Amino acid sequence: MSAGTGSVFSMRGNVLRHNLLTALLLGPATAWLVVFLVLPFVAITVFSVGERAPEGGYQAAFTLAQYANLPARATAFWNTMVLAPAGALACLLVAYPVAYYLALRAPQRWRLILLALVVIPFWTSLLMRTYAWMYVLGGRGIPALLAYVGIEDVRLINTPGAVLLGIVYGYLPLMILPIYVSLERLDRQLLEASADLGATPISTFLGVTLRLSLPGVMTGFSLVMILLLGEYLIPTLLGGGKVFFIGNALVDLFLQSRNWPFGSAIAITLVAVSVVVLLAANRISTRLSGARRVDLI
Amino acid sequence: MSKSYRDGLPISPEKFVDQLMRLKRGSIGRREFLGLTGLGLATAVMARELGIMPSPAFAQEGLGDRMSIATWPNYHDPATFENFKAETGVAVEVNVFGSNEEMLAKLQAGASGWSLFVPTNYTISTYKKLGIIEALDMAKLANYDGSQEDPRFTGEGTIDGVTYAVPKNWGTTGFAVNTKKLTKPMTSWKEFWDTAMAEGDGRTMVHDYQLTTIGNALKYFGFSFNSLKPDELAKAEELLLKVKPHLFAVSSDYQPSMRAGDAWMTMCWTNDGAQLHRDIPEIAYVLGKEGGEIWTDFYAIPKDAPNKPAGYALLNYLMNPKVAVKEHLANGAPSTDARVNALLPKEVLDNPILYPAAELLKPLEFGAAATLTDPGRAELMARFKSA
Amino acid sequence: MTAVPDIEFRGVTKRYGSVIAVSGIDLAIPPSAFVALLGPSGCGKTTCLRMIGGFEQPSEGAVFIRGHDMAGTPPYRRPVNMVFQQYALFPHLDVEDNVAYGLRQARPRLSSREISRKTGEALAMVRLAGYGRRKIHELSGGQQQRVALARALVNKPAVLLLDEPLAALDKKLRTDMQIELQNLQREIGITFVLVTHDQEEALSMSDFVCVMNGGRIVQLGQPSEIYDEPADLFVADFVGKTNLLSGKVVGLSGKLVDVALADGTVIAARKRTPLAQGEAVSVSLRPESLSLGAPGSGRLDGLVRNRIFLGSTAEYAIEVQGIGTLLAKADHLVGGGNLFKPGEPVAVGFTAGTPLAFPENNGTNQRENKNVEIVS
Amino acid sequence: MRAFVVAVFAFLYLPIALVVLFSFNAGHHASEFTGFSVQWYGKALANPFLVEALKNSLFIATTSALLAALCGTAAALGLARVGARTRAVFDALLGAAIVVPGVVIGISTLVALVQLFGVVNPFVASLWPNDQPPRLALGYGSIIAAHGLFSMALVAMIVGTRLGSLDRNLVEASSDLYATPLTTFRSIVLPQIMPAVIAGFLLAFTFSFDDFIVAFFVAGAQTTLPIYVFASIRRGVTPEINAIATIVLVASVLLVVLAQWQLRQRKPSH
Repeated sequence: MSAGTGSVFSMRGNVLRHNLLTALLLGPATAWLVVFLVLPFVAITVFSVGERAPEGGYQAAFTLAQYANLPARATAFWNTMVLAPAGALACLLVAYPVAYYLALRAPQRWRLILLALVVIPFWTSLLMRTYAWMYVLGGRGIPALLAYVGIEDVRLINTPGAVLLGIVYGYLPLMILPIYVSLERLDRQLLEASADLGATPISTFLGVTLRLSLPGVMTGFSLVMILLLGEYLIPTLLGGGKVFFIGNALVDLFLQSRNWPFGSAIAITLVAVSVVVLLAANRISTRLSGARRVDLI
Repeated sequence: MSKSYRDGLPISPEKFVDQLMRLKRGSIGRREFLGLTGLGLATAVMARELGIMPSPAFAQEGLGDRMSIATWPNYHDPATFENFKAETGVAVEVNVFGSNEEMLAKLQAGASGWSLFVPTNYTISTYKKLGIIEALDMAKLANYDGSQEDPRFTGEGTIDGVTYAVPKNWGTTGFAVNTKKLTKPMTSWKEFWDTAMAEGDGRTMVHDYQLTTIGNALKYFGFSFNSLKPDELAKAEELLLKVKPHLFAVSSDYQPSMRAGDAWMTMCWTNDGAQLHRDIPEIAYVLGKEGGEIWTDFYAIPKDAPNKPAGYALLNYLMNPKVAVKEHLANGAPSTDARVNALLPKEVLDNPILYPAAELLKPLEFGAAATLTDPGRAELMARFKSA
Repeated sequence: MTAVPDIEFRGVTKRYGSVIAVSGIDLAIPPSAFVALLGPSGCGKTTCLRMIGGFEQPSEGAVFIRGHDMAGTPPYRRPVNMVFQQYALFPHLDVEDNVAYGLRQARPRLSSREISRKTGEALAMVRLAGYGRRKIHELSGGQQQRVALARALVNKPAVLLLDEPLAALDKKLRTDMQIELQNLQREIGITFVLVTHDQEEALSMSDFVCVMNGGRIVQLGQPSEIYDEPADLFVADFVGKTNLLSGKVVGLSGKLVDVALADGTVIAARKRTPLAQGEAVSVSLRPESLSLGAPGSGRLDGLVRNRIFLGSTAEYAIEVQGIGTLLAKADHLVGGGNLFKPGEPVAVGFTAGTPLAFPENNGTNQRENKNVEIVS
Repeated sequence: MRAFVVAVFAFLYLPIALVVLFSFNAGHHASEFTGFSVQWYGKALANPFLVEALKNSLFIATTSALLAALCGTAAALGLARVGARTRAVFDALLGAAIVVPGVVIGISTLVALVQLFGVVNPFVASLWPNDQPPRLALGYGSIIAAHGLFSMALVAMIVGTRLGSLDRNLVEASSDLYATPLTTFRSIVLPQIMPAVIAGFLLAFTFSFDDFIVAFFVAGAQTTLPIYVFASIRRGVTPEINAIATIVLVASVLLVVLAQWQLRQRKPSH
């Protein structure tokens, strides 16, 4: 530990000074991680085996009742576990052609501009944009237009479809960017080589392009998945409190029914689920694209 | 007292060690030590500079330049706050809540930041018990005249002779119906719930609020609005879970959806019913004949309110009948204050939405304090929402 | 040659916007030939190769493969295969799957037994038997090169296209591969079209060299022809090392001209194009056609400025008053004979008839060069 | 495919166009366009709460991103100096800080801080020399810390990756040329990792500026722009919000264009 030989910028000097400097460098981050990550996690772990105080909140106890009560939120878990992958998949289906076009088809001088156009929506509040969708999908938006052409009483807002649309909308850039990067890095010669060897464009796409962009796809997919697992705003605004995610259930438990212990138990379960999902995504990604490191050649 | 630590600065190392020894021997108080070493001052200054903590309660009577109030959707005349600002220089931020539980949760989590909030009658005893609301200093509320308040509605603000909250207005909880879309006349909660699963499918809203949503579901079976009985609640839950897939939304802010035509029917408070009917005449306000809620909203000040003088000032301002009358015209709920009623135009006083017939009022119940904290009702509501 | 050419260009021009990469090329490549397209970068040679492969479409004219007009035929329907410059091996597939890639595209489908047999043969041919399950990044540059070759040849193409295939290899490996490629071509007997900017490589490997410059073919011929009888100043300069001496035509006599060099020396030179009396010319003298001797024994006198010892030969930089520095190559005889030291005076001679005179501003497309930007 | 891409861009920009459009609405609602007016820009800038929310958001985003960039970079540098085991523990913690959903970060921070304050505040009060002891409370500090946690982990990872690919020869060359370790760090290492640090800072800023859910729990009495907007959605959005959103959008686009322009200006001289 003291030698620090692995570092490219290790400084000479005695071991004591070296250790002091290391401690100084790591100190703030350590403190931050301990106070705002480890401590809170310990706190909710302790809370999760506690009881709800009579007026709400927390009261010390040791019981696994909160975990036993998890099935009471089965629907919320189910919604999340269905809509999060579905949302990520829908996002992927929309994002891939865009990333593909940007990386491989768009004229060179347009590429940067188009890429910037993908990123710019990030700079307007997601809340505002989702609110705009509330308007578009709400009674004065598309349904009003439809009524104009004689299709009455169409309801779009507060449906799972609206939530899915909001998800695709909100996370599209996050999906496009990693896929774009992996496609952009793709050696064009490989595509020519494939065509040269007799592969039709479709089989070139499936055999080469898609396979080699999988790391980007998996990055985007797991990024969106992880964010969706904790999603609160989109179901709230576009689902009208009807399409309930785990995030909504959590907020509800802390800000309405004030059942902190149960909320803590759900939070811990959610973290566990997230970790499992991420590890699985990682595993799949390495399996599918075992040759990731070859890029450097 | 604050004199001691300023005088003690700076302190020499010898003196410091000396003091430390004395502290160890117990011949010096901790406060004295903190003061002497200047630690207290340093912490206080740093804390304030870094903005880690809000400045401690205002020592002087200055009102500051801003405050915030926690209240209900569409509940005030925006002009009220603009006028208040013009008069006092204090700008008012309005935070909107959908349920008393949400207000309570925010206060329990600490540092709500409100200088004034609008709790409903049945919650005040719990707030007092938890020690999170201020016993009001009536000397600062010159505009309030208890003798003019309607005693039917105002009792719960005072506990053991101490006033914790003063009334704003009262009202009822019924439902609003867009009669162009749902033409069948309705008069009961039974019809409300049944319609929600039939003609009103996908177009009905219920409150994001356990008291009224569970209470009115209980009414479907003729149980008490405030019931805590497990078997009765179980039946209410059954109904709610059956209705859930047919709802448009679970939200206490139903005006926008009703106005946009997305929702055709919603649980509704008097004031919203009055506002909706005023602007869109085909939206009717119905009181379930089985009963339901009658309520009074109060003004109260949280104990940890950041700018209490401003809170008192605004409260006193709102108690001015001339101000209050404009509030009531905008809000649409009936006042508890005789002085205000005297100023209201006749058509308001004749409005059946505000002042329903006696036989409709009779079965209504005030919310019971126990419903606010009952874990069974809280969890039932949460299950309903997450279903 | 009555056989249908394997590859034929008819009036092929390729433009990128206003840039002309290839300008009106006509070329026919006979079957079983090893042809090198040689030229500096940007001369259009790679564009030509890519037009054969189908990665570019001619703006004008047509490319024929074995007599068929290839217009509109996508790369995957052309009976040619390419070895790419950086090999373009699929990083996500192992060696065997890379080689089998083309076979797997065949319709009707080949049986997997067939595929693995052919793959095995191809790998054996490039001496990589047993490497089938290796990952691409586990191979050395030379091995990767051979995988790329096997991958292309396993499909039995009518023509094998090689785009600077040896550029990424070190010198020793390059020489080995040159020999291997030559042997391979003779063995399987199909046409190889090699693109290279390395004149040594072009001369040593191919049956025909097609020298390109500025989007045009400057000279087409056998390697010795190209070297000994360059068509113009550009070829003379680009292919092999040469000394170019400026002068003026002072006499015309049949195939020969007399050229007065800057210092007044008059030498006889062959001409490839008609020259006029008094015309400014450049005279090309290959370093190996110069002979060195004792002062006064040759045509020009100079001083040895520098000597580079190359083993069997040595190169000398000789400064000649009024003319400049000449590069001479002389055999190095065992025992130190015929070795001159820097600073030594020396006489430079040459065999009559070996100098070649070119008009100074002859058609080496220097002017058109401006239009031909680097397109590769 | 072109048509599809055009459709996706339309999909991305339709809501933004609406946000901008309604900022010029003459009417009172952000949902019914009744005429053109710029009055809401004036009103937005005169609304002390909206302006304060904007200022708070800018302050919080800048501070948390700065702290995150500093601590994250320091951590990445420090991590290159420790053994594999310490590194693994750190990496796991940093990974956790990134992966744990925002709503859980918000909730757990709230729970922990409320509990902590519940212990610390009475203790401080008992020591305090007068009757107005400072009270630790949720506010700027807690939002900055909670936002910065994620950002710091992000910076540490990005910079760490960059450091990993740093050419060791450069550092050795520098010390071979008589540079002290500090000089080497300043003139070799820092410029190499700077792009990563800046990228991390920008990401952190964007994240913090747009975050709702974490701040929602730990903001205490403070209001950030997203919290204000969320509250507005509940009480009825006025075009003020659209005006502020438009201003923020235009400002960020301008910043990026400016940065690009600067970059292009600088290039030739280098």
